[in-house]
Amino acid sequence: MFKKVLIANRGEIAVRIIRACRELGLETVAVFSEVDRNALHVRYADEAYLLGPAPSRESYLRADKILDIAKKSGADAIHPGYGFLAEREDFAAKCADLGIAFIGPKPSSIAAMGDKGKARATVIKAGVPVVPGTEDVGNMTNEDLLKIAPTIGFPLLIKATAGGGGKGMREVKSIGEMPALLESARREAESAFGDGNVYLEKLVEGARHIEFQILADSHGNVIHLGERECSIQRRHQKLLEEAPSPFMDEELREKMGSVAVKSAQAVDYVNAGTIEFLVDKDKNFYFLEMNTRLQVEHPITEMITGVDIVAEQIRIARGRQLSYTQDQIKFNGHAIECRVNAEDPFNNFIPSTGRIAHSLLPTGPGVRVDTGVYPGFEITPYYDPMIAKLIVWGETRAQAILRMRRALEEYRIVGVRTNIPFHQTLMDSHRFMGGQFDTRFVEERFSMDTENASDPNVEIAAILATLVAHQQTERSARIFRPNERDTSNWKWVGRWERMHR
Amino acid sequence: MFKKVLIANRGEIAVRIIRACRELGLETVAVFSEVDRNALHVRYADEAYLLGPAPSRESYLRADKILDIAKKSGADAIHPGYGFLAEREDFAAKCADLGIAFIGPKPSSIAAMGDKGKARATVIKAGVPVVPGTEDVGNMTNEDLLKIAPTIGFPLLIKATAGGGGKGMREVKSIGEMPALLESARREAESAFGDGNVYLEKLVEGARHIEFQILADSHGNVIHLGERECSIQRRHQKLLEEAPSPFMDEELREKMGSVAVKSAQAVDYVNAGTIEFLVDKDKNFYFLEMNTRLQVEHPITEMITGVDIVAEQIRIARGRQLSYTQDQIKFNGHAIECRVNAEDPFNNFIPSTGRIAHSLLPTGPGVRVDTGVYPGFEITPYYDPMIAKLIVWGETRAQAILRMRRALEEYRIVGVRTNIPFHQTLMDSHRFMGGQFDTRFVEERFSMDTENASDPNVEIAAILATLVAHQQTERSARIFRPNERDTSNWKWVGRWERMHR
Amino acid sequence: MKYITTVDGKEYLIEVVDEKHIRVGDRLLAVDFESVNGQPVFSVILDGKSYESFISESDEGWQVLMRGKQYQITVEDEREKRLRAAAGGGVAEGGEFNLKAPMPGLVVAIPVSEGQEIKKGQVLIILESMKMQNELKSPKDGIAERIRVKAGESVEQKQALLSVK
Amino acid sequence: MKYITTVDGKEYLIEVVDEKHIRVGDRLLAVDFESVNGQPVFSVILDGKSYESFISESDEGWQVLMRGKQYQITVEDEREKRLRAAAGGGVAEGGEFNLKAPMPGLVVAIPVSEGQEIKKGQVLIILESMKMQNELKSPKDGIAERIRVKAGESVEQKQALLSVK
Repeated sequence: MFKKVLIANRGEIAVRIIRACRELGLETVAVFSEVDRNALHVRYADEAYLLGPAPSRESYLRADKILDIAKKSGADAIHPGYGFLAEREDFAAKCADLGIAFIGPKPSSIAAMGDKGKARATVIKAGVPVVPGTEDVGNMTNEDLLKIAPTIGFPLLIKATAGGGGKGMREVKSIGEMPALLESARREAESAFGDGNVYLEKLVEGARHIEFQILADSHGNVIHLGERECSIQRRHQKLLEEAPSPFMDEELREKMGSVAVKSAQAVDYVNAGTIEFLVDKDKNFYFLEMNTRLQVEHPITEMITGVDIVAEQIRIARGRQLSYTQDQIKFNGHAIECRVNAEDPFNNFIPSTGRIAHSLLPTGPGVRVDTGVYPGFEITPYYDPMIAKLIVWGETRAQAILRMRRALEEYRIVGVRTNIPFHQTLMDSHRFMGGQFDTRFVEERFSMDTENASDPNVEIAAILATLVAHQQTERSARIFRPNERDTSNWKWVGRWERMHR
Repeated sequence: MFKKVLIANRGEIAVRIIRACRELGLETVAVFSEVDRNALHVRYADEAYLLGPAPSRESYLRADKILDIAKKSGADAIHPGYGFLAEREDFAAKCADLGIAFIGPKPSSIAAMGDKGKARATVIKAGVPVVPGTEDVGNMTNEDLLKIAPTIGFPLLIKATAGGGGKGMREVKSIGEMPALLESARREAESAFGDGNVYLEKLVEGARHIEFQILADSHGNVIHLGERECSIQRRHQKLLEEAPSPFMDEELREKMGSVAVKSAQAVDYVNAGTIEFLVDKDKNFYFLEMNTRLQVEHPITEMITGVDIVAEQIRIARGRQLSYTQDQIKFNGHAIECRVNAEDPFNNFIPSTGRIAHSLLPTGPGVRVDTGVYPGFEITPYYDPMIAKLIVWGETRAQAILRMRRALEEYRIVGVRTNIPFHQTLMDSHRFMGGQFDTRFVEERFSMDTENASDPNVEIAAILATLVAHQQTERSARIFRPNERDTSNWKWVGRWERMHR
Repeated sequence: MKYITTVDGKEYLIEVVDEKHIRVGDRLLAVDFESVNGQPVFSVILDGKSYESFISESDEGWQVLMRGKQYQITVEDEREKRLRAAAGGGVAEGGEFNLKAPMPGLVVAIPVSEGQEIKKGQVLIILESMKMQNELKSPKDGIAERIRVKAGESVEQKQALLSVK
Repeated sequence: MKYITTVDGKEYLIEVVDEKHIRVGDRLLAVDFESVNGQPVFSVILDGKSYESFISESDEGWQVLMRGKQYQITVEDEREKRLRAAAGGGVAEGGEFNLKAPMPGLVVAIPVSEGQEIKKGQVLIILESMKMQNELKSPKDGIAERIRVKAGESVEQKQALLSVK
């Protein structure tokens, strides 16, 4: 039974894992890049070691250095979080070689599910329905793909075989635009995963993205913790998830849940994993892929089941039986997660960097925030733009939406732009409230543009801007009369500085 | 059905109530004193009105002004929170006269329970056991009390008839010290409640303070939401509460719960209230008092039952039926609340004031923080020292304790001293972990003193102090070479300021 | 002081009467205005209504972010307004487009070359930041000029990248 | 720079070797030391172990608050130590006790008068702050002197209240 866990990750998920370890009495080892010296996971861990410069491939992707640190610090387990090394078969295998418990699935399961082509083949054999597409494994040339494309039919998707999180994914409407899109997909996949291989998949229209959380122990027990609705996406990146799905019924849940369990069993799966499905409007469902790791959106499942998924992962990795049988999993209420990204929703969602100057977290009943940032922390361009997850629970979906609205309104982050206003607009959308959306909703039927004509706050905004402009004018007028030290020392020094720089 | 709620309170409870209103789609009106202009409840409410200068009796206790503001703003309901006007019969009555819904019990119930003497008499009639003490109602002279004291027996308690929260309460060990203690109890009661009347009560030794949460609607339905263990106190002020009580068994819960319901029914109670009991080591229990308002520690009950007590209060005040029957109330897991006070646990718990310079809230699974402060906010000496409530939930009591430990360790507040280290020491106490404590535990069998001999962190602390001292020496040496502007602008201006003041 | 404040073409006449009062059109309003903790977050109580907003200045004027909506606002005092009117009014349209890096990042590719004809919406530069590849497009037709960066180069926020004339 | 650092009578010899190293006794340790956001909160990584602590200076030296415990620490460099030793060593004991207000508040009562004999633990002043009445007691026997406040008066933090000689 291991006692010290190295967390091979950063940001909110590293903090989340440290918390679970601490609550289980396990020691924790953080690793960090040069720009992350003051990151929360470094501050919270029992030990912390520098990996290298900021770029991931010189720090968080350096499996060799991470394993050295594990040895040096005496860590006898590694939790990879998500992203970075989480789905790297070779890394999991090396851990095993060194006698370090990898808190995740066996290398063979990662391999079987990690290559999307192989994964499809495996689950097809187990009788699980898949989206029509290229069945061949990797290494297909552009010529091959262009030849096969018309047999699958348009629109279709180019997807990275090593992929995840929408990276290297492109939608193709016609054969004409396909060559250019193949190029850019391969380039992005190469840069993100070091592997430019892609495959094709039919685009299921009006589809929902619904996934099932799986837990499997090394004693052959496999259970599912119900579904998560993840159709609110932009550029194939999830933005909001909820559990349960407003689209789900008890019969479909049971059917998909048992297929999910079957998929996991098909690769002898152990630990936590997620089976992603596409569900069309007639409730036909297709296996999409399996994520062989902890998922960003795991907290919403925790909120409605009461299961601590990270604690359960650790338990499984220690060789223990699952704490729950399928019968003991009960769903209570409704949970929603908004991913708070450092990006400007009013300016084409471009990433935003800078130092967090001020932050006020929403708190109170039914609200959970998972974050790795705090006032004074610098958001750099090197990593994922997600800086926090805002999760709420309510007795019903309507209550959860109302609670999310008030939590979003309370959340203040100054120093970087965030997509909080996007989520606020979404919470006010009638289609979202009515549960009427699919994976194309945000891109095709949603807009941040507000109709000012009927907005009673336009005048208020005009007044506020005027007051700030007026204050600024007054202040600059006063700068030239420094003897009137009528304001606080602090302000005065501020002015002094402005005059002299 | 009212639509706009005035919150006649400040701090975390005003924020808590605003949140509930917002989630129910109700408009909110805040009131504030001059020092609270930037308080969170002012920032979060839809409307906000100045009451007057900082001292409570010129602001939050000014019932007349608050009612004027209600009329002016069109608020058709008032939530009093706890403290201030929450248990003032006359205020509740005036609301009724003006057609404003008072979100709390009827004036007659407040009156019946507000005077502790009357309350005892009322529940005795209903067959509820009480602690032996003076049965007379108010206005007893010191001579009367000194005469009766020996018949009750020592040790005994002097308590304020208008009291609550331990104010005006004194413990008397012998007749000799009683005159002086009567004086100081009356003085404190006079100052806190404008009423210097006191009464006597036998001190039950080895007692636990256990209370039951009651909900009653105007249709005659009364239910209880189980108990809260509140024995961790200092100077009769609760510091930590948990639910369920580790001392409770199912049989006792049912017995006490039905007595609690009976006590509420004895005064025709409507809305949320709490029946406080003393329970001796043999599980005999005695009615202590009823708090006819929302309780500070209500969140722990919310965590284990899933009931939103403030939302339920509003529902009741709107004349609706309770959302739950007694059978539907299920208890799930264990919750603990630590009251975070601005006071120095290493210096006799003296209050601490100042500006919050930095704050980092614990978050993540199972953690809830209810607070009214934020970085930049000034803690003034005018009000209660409680600045936040840290609440955790765990599947078991042990898990909740471990989670509270990690949450306390994460919590950073810079600018005022807090009692967080007290709670950390408590979480490490074997007696607390074993559930072996009574209301005297903190004062008599608990110490903040650490044994440094066996503490591996002494050397670390020595190193840290040395590094800070060294840095300071280096910095002051550099002040006299201001041309070397080798550090950030900000630091440089800071030094400039130090040189010139 | 009197201001002419414009949101989406609609003008508001706002007079700051004194520290506690403003006049909007002909309505006099009580105002209590505070910045929160020295941040560009402002709390205002206007005749009892409480609002909070994040306000920043950009080249185009003031941006007010409030309750999930963003407003683009220009504030001019009477003198400025007169001056602008005298100068003929209106902001210059068309002209050159100078592409600046919207965030720090790595230039992945520059699919255009100097002198090339550009269509509105055409990708000018692909910039990688926060693990995402961002396509920076031209807002107008024109000719690509003054390409100042190379693929593989790191750029700072607001760094000039190229122009479309 | 070498320091003699004392906690509860125990001395530690700590040398700051350079920006990245310290020597404690004869052990050389790698140190990475940062203040968090310019606050008196310090993060230190000592040979891989990560600690965080709130550190403040008081009249009695340094207060280090770490993992729920508080340490009272004095740090002297070699020169200071020599000077103190030459001066005869030891901090002056006994002497006068000057009661200062530990927090801002309202003086409720002063149950002693000038010239009165005081026992250790006797209540000198009752101060109300944050709705609580706080009894300020004498840490020593002596005579009450220089009572500078009256009942009903508001006092600032650290304001001198009275002395016990």
